[in-house]
Amino acid sequence: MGPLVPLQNISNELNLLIAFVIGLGFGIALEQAGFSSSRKLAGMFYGYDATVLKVFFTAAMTAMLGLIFLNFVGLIDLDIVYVNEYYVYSAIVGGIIMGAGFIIGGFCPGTSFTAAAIGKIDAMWFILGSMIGIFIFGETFVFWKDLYMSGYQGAIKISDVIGIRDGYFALLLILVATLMFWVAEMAEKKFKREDITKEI
Amino acid sequence: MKEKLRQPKPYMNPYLAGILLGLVLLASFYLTGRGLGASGATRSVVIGAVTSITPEHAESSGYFSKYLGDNQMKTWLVLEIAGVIIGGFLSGAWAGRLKIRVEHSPGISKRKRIYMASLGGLLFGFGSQLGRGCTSGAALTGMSVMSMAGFVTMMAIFGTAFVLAYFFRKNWI
Amino acid sequence: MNTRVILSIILISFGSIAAILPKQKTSSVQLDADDLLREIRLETNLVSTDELADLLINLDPGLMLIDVRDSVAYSKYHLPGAINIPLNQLLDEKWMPYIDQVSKNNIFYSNGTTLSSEAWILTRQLGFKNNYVLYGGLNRWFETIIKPSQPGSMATSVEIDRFNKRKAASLYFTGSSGASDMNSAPALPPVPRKKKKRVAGGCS
Amino acid sequence: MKHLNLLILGGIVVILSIVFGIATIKVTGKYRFERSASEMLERVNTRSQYLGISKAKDLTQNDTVTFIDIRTPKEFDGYHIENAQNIPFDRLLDDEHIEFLKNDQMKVLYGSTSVGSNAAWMILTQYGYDNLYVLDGGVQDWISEVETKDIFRDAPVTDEAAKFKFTEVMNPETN
Repeated sequence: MGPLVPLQNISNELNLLIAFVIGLGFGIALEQAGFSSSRKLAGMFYGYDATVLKVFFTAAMTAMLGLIFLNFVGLIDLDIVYVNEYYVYSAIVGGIIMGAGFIIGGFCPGTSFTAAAIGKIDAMWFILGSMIGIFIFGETFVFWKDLYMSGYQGAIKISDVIGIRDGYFALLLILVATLMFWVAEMAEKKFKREDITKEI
Repeated sequence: MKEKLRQPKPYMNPYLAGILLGLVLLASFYLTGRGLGASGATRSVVIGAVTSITPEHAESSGYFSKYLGDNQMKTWLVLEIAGVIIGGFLSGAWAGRLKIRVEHSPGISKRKRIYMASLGGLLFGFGSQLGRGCTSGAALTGMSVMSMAGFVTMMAIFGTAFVLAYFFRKNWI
Repeated sequence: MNTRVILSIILISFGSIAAILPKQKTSSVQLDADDLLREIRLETNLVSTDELADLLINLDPGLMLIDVRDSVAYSKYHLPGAINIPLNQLLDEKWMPYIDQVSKNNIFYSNGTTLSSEAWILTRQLGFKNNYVLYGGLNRWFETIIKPSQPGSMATSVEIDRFNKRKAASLYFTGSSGASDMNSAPALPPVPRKKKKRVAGGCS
Repeated sequence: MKHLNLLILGGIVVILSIVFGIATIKVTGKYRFERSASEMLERVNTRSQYLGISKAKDLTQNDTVTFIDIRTPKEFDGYHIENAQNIPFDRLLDDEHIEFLKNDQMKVLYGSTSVGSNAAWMILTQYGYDNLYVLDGGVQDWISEVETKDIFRDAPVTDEAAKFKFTEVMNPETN
């Protein structure tokens, strides 16, 4: 009966080993998908390569459906699985700053580690930059403290907010994603950039 | 023939890579009950450094003191990111993409690319602490458990990136 | 038929199945019948009157006595420091933080062992931890601690030693100090903080 | 196209794992309780499951009623109520007894004390069985009441009856 670590009280060392193995899978999946190239990542915002959109939403849907089926057959207890806590203002403002960081830097933390692993020096600078950014946040925390803590809504789910069942939301997301995939593939043809896609 | 060998293998089909990533995420939920993460690991490294250099300062600062408990380098996310680095390296080696270089669009110089990358990193580091997670921690993990926080963070990240894309097009295309 | 179309077909079919699936309320914490049967047979939940006497004399901070009899019997007499949760109110919302917590060791007691073991079975089946039963209840508490019976002349040193301990305990509990705080119902202790069941995670 | 069959292979693996999940859950979920804890609490509060020794005495002649002794076979051979059936406590959920426990015959559980049989009654009733009763008092009370003195008490021998006047005993003056 999952999740195993909290329920079968697995030792901390084994939990850290699991973290490492999951990290391996995460790294391989990211690198194989091409996320180790910032130009491929940026392709989504300029149309010529919508890999980010395809991989991101397929992964989210696979995991979501997986959780629903595992829950249905009673192999996982969703009351224990972590759901991010929703702080309205800090999620939005944080997301905006991260969005800017994404388009300027070309990476996100996970992909920057993968890119650095295969020798991308700009990714290493990105990691260094993110460390400085975290340090600055820590130092100036007193200014953002109330923004950081305000608008607490608890770990609410989208299906609760909209008021539909989890299964319905999954289907809704799949339909929306299928539409987005189709549009993305159209955009890839329209904004074709042979010179870039050939190189990366 | 040697030239053929040098040619790096093509990237995996994005949908298949998405399913692979989804299954890794699902395995993480089933085994540990928590999703993936990345910015948390960077924070642990920063805190580990701050506490080792100036322990008193770490206690005094409001934000870092929250995480002072256990040894920061032996936390779940740091081990996970160690796995990501080695996994990325293995996959890069297998596909022949290992090469020390600065990847930048022909339109800009290496130096400018490195400035941009560090600035982007700085913004991302700062934003990930404020938003309590990055694209993998908050957005991807959040979306798969249908959390509102994940959905809003993802919309904010991709939305802002799309909006600002026009202003930074010189860096990419 | 490129991969996008195939993938969409697979996802939509799984998605439509997922849409009709009922959300399984699998509270993994609840015990099944065979787990409960095994735990009862092991009798690890029974606390003897001697053990309770030691705990009370040493003022064990982790101890929480819960009287499951009705409030009338409780007001007439209850063990020192015991709070009253009548059995019929056991699963009320207001008592949840007391019977579903991990900071204290609860000992259910009643006149005998029947009511207290019923309370224990119900809480254990819901997966609550740290609950125990006073074996023999107040009847046995009185037979052994308050009015210990003189061991026979052939008694072994162990029995004599135990009798003396019980005699001392009896003085402790029935002495003037013991009797006075007996009937003053103790103020309800602070609500123990319930451990958050959800796993910590994410990057926060 | 190479990736295509990989994708199909992945799909098959996912379907297989779900089927496997359903198969395992059918086996592991076998002992899940049917009745909720609050439902059980209401039943317990009625105390309707208890059967006094006097009423039980008459039922021993009635063959539509079966007594179930939950003690160990050794204790059962030592002494047991006539034509009682022996199902030791940890064998109660075994498959061989499912049919017997399911039939709508009236069944009375008893053990060395009423605590054990009461626990058995709670588990079996919450698990889904019905018309089960608990002999109030254990084998000792049965022997002393029925076998030797041959008198039939009406008042139940429940171990919840207070044997002491707790309040008087506590006051130092009367000690």
